[in-house]
Amino acid sequence: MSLAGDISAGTPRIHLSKDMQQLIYRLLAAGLLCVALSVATDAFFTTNNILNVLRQASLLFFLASGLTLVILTGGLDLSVGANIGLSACLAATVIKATGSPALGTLTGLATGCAIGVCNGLMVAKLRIPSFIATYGMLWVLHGLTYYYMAGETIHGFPPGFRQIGSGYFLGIPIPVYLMIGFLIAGTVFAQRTVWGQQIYAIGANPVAARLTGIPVDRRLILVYAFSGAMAGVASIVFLARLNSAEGDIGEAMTLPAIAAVLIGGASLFGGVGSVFGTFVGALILTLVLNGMNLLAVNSSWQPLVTGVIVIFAVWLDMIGRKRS
Amino acid sequence: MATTPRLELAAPPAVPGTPILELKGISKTFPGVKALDDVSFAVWPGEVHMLLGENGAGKSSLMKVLCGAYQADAGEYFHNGEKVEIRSPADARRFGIAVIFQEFSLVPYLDVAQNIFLGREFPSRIPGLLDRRRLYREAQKVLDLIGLEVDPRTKVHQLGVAQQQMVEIGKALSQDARILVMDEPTAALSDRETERLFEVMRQLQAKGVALVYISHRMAEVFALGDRITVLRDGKLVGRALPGETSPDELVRMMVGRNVDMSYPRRFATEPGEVVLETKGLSSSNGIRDIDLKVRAGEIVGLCGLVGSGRTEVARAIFGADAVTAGEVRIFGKQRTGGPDAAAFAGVGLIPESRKAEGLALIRTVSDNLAVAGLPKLFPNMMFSPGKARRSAQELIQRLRIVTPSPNQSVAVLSGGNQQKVVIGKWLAAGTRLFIFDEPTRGIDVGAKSEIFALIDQLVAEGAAVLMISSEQAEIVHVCDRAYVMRGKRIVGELSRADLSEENIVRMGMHDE
Amino acid sequence: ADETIAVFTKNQTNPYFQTVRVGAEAAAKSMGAKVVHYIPTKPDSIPEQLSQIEDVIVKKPSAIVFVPVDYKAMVPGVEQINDAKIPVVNVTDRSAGGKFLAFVGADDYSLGLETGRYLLKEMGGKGNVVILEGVKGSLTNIDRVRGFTDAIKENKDVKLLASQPANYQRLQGLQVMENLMQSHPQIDGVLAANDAMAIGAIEALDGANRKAKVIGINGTKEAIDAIKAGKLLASGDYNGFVQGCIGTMVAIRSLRNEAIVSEVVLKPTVVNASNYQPYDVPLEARTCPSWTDAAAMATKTPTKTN
Amino acid sequence: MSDHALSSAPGSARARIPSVPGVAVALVGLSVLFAVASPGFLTAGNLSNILVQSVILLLLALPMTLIIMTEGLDLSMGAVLTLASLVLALIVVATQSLMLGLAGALCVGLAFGLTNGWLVASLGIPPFVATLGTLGAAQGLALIVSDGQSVVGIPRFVRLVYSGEVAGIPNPVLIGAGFYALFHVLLYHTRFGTYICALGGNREALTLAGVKWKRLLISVYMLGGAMAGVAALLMTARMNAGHPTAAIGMEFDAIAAVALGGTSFEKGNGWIFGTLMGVLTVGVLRNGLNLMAVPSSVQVACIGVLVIFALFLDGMRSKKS
Ligand SMILES: Nc1ncnc2c1ncn2[C@@H]1O[C@H](COP(=O)(O)OP(=O)(O)OP(=O)(O)O)[C@@H](O)[C@H]1O
Ligand SMILES: Nc1ncnc2c1ncn2[C@@H]1O[C@H](COP(=O)(O)OP(=O)(O)OP(=O)(O)O)[C@@H](O)[C@H]1O
Ligand SMILES: O[C@@H]1[C@@H](O)[C@H](O)OC[C@H]1O
Ligand SMILES: [Mg+2]
Ligand SMILES: [Mg+2]
Repeated sequence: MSLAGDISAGTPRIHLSKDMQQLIYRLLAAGLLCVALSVATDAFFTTNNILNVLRQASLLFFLASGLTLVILTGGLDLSVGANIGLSACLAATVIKATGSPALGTLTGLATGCAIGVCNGLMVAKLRIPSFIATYGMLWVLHGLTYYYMAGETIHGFPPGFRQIGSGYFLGIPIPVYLMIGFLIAGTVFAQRTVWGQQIYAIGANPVAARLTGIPVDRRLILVYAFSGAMAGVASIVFLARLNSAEGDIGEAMTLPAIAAVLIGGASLFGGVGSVFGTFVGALILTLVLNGMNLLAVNSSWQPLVTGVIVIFAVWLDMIGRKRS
Repeated sequence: MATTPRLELAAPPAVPGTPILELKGISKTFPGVKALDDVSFAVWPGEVHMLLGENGAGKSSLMKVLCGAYQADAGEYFHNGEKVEIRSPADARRFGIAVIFQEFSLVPYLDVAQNIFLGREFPSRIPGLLDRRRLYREAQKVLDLIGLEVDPRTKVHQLGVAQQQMVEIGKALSQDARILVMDEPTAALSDRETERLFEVMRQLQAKGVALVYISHRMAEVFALGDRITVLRDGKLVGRALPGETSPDELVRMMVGRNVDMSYPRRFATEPGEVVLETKGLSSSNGIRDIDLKVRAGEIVGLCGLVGSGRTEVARAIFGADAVTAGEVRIFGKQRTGGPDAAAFAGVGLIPESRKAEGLALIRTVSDNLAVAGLPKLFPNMMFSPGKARRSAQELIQRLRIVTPSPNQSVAVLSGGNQQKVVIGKWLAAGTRLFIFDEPTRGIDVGAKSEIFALIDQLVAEGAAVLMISSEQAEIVHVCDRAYVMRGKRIVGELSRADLSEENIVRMGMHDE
Repeated sequence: ADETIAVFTKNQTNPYFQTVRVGAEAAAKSMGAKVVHYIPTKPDSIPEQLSQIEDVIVKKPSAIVFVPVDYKAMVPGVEQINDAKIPVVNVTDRSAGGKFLAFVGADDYSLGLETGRYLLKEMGGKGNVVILEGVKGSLTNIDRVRGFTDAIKENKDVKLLASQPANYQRLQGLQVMENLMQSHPQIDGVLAANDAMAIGAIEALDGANRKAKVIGINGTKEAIDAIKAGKLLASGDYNGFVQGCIGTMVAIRSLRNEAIVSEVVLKPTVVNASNYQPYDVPLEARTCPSWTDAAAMATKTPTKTN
Repeated sequence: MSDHALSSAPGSARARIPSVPGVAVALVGLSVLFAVASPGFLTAGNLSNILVQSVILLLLALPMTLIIMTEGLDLSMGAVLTLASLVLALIVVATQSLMLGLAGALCVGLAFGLTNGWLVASLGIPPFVATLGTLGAAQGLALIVSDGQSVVGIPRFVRLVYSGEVAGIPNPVLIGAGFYALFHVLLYHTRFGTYICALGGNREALTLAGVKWKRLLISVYMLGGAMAGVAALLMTARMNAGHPTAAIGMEFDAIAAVALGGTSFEKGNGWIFGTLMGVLTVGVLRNGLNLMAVPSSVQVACIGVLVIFALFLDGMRSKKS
């Protein structure tokens, strides 16, 4: 803490924007975890394990990055996990039926995106609170998926396709490249485009945004579509990584994805947060799990430890924010 | 500041004994701003003490310190000459201090009565429960006192700005305060409510209540004030008695220079092309059959009483409310779609409620100033914070917005400076038709004349302006013509020659 | 005849219960009865299954085939069924209370034990192993893991490196395995409490170019494919299809006053490269055992018939 | 989670259009539908079924309404219920005393409520994150105290709490009705209720009115915890056991019921009767679909459609005004 404090207090010429200062505290939380783990086990700080952590974080990040934009507008998308399930199952079916991973990938992305558009329309046009619209969507998607899959799984995909999930390039897992790509794209989109600025403005005050001439409805549909599409991306990487599709494939990821966004400093009330923050949030959650496995923490204790660390990470961040 | 004429600080006007409340040496610093710098202030029973100053001078801050909402960094309190501590609003209440805050402190989903008595609920005979009958009875009394005709069971979010302001007033009055602070209470009110409020103030005064009154309306200062204190940049710059000073002198004290309050402008001799035209416009919000025209180079006023439907006209033109009949033409083209389409066509709306409708409070000054002009500033859709900040910086200078930096959160700006930000954001958007809904609400005299100069400049450059104001004097001073509304319709038009306060009132009140 | 049999299973996500349901349908179809399924919308939800029991009692089906989502917590529900005088057969998880016509199942402990023993034998009785646990708190998990650990205890030269939860989930199986490989450079065997986690673990091993023998549980289609491909060593199965068949047959036969059995505990089958063929058939194409065969599997018969 | 109620600026929400809230339409509509479509539906036994089945959810949804009104959320409720139920079961098994067991469950609930409230009010941690953390903690503790196993051997008399009746009315219904009345009074007839509305609507106003809102906010979360403790009693009695996953995820059902009932996540705008209707709507839907033997996957989709539909009606209404 004192380190970051010194940077902002002692060297006034380096002007750090508020967002940057907050990011530093968030990174610090992640850093602390890393230091603690390095001390606790030799297995942690190895190239292999770092890549391993990054690859695991990537799946969570795909989901959470789209969700970040939704949360920036003051909304929530509870359907992302269920979206992965349906998108993955349909993509898998198409790959199996046509033998074309490209068509399958397209199906997964299109399904994810279409679900997102439906969410967006419900929120923007029908004025259904996003929590409810996407919670309802979650159930609808589960129903469709369960009905479609009838308790079966689809597995076994072409090796070329599987590279997306399990391949390496220059010794670094492909999903990590994808993650970095989306991290940059997402950050540029949110911070450096007119649409991104408008999304922040909508989250900060939707009424004012509308009266300022921002096409609020279209932007809302855009962010939900984006969130859906990112679930589609996640579903494809899932498929490629797991070599198998089943109905409840992404179910366990919705809450962690939301948690990653919030640990990353976003506010559910909108207007605050960043894609990079979300990346750090996803990293923190993944590190906790990784650490517990490395240290072989008794399974009964794992939820407890996770809960406490999540709270602690956010609390550290709060202190940082108060200081800056 | 040596050039500034200063009133004699050392010789305060004759006082009627011990002040009921006295603050000495108050200082208060916010990050980047010294809001109050060694300010002393006293108020005596039965007087109306006017507190004046530019936007951001520290008036509201001083009052918040006075009522315990802010903790002063330094300073002392004396109540009836006795040294006391005021650390919280609860402490202040014990000394009989009540405040009408500039920013509303109402709870939207509680009703009028619950808001008035928030924190002072009446217990019923059954322990733990509330006496609701008494609540509504007492609330009705308060409403009668202030002349607000609404059901005390109405949730306040359903009220308009003016009515909310009246509830806020009722809330403070109901506390039977010995010291009542009123921070720009009339900013949102029309003449009728204002008259009523003044009447109540006179009654309170007669009962020996000490009133502190903050206003940017010079007329009120001289009509009501018994004593005047002026702040500038967080410092006490002068004290005066209304009988011994003049508006010009006060303004000089407040802003440190001469300000021309006559808002001189060259009225449009030959109007340009028709920028806005409505024909038989009716909207989902109740206005009917509105026909009006605004040409380039013109400032057209829209006046009438509160509730006459002016805001609705503005919203319908801007596409914020659905048009149910008739049409709106901008530069001859029929406008369809929502506010985004209107903005694209070159229309800008400066809404009446800056906090709720005008600003993203959690964002910075720079963000807020850029937001309307984004597509214009960044035609290739890529945003550059540097460019946005430079553009903001320019606007900050042009509008003389008081803020430590463009990166300051707009929430902590003074009310007047916030209003300037709302206006400023449309300047970056290349707007050709400006619709101002109460543009000078809560703005200091200096800023007011600047804003009028700005509006004048805008029309001189060929923009068209439709201006709503409850201050008829303003309409009369600056408008080329005006429409008068009553009961959601336009009931008449006044040419420059006929434009007078009497005519506005006569048309607007006609059959009441 | 037009008997309606209400079949209760735990969830619609685990392929195992699909095999039970298809078995029940096959039996009912061949005997001319009708099946209606009741599955909690939220997987394994205790309150929801209790509610479904209450709702079903209103409709009075002829008989019930019942897989409790929890063998202890569902006892009050079973008692309600008993009070409503609806005959009920217990399938898969043995209920801790209530009156049943019969129990048809296998037990998770011996399933874990047998499958675990098979793995350890294939490993030559020595080496390092890890366990991937299912959902903590679920009965199947407790018993399977107990079976695994007992099997490990029988082999002094086998070292249990870690036992970590992956919640019966494929992705978690994969990620937990990846993490475990970081701290354990040598892992020779993986005991996964279900197939999904086992297959996740195989993906993790493949990804890291490491080799280990892996076993799962449930004998799902995917597991069979993996066995065929030589990636999965074995999967323990306790024949959900047959359980569904026999359970339903018992229910219908009792309604028709035909002879029934009161307990069938199937021997767990360790499906491996040498015996997978009967499992490599689509569910719909399988047929129920004849009653004679079924009766031959009985471990208990009723002392007195109704 | 703003509702994007773009037209609700203070100056524009004028007329109050009296119309029936979506949840009421859904509740009545579904009831009529099932009454016609399924003969068993309108029997006294079945209606009592629906009420009894709805009670545990109601006990969570009531305090959840208040918590949401403060612009908060409690994701830990289901896990706290589960933990409290286990603790209750363990104590009852050990001491044979229901009162001690209940006291234990309430203590667990209050302790978690206090923690949640403290994290949210004093440390300023966003409620979603704070209660997500305590959700993990409660879940972990539930596994630890039970070692992942059901706790059984609970004396029969505990079951009576759930299965017994007074004057022909099932105990759970009486308990549910009692707590509903309590919350109604609490929200509309006490200071506490007024302040809850203000906590979400304008905290600043409370401070200026001299009310210490932090303590208040903490007590709202403690109320949530305590109700989870009460619900734990019914849950334990219903299962005659404690189970480490018994009520996992139930908080989402409660939140959905509250939202279905028309309470919004902003500005302290809540409606306790709406919550009751929301809970019953879900109960009627599940019961009716079961009676009609609708396949589980279709049931799942129906729940989604219903939730959307009810709020869609509300959205239409607010759009018109
Ligand atoms: N909570 C706060 N945090 C930071 N700065 C503040 C805060 N409140 C006020 N300020 C700053 O203190 C200065 C004085 O503000 P104040 O609101 O007292 O002005 P004012 O005289 O009431 O102006 P106006 O006439 O516009 O209402 C301003 O520069 C303002 O930006
Ligand atoms: N007869 C009335 N008496 C008091 N208040 C009224 C009356 N009619 C309307 N109001 C309220 O006054 C507020 C402002 O009215 P409205 O916006 O319709 O008219 P306006 O001419 O734009 O007024 P303003 O001067 O506030 O801009 C509204 O909230 C409305 O509910
Ligand atoms: O995975 C299944 C488990 O959940 C169930 O309880 O028993 C059969 C198993 O195969
Ligand atoms: Mg002020
Ligand atoms: Mg108006």
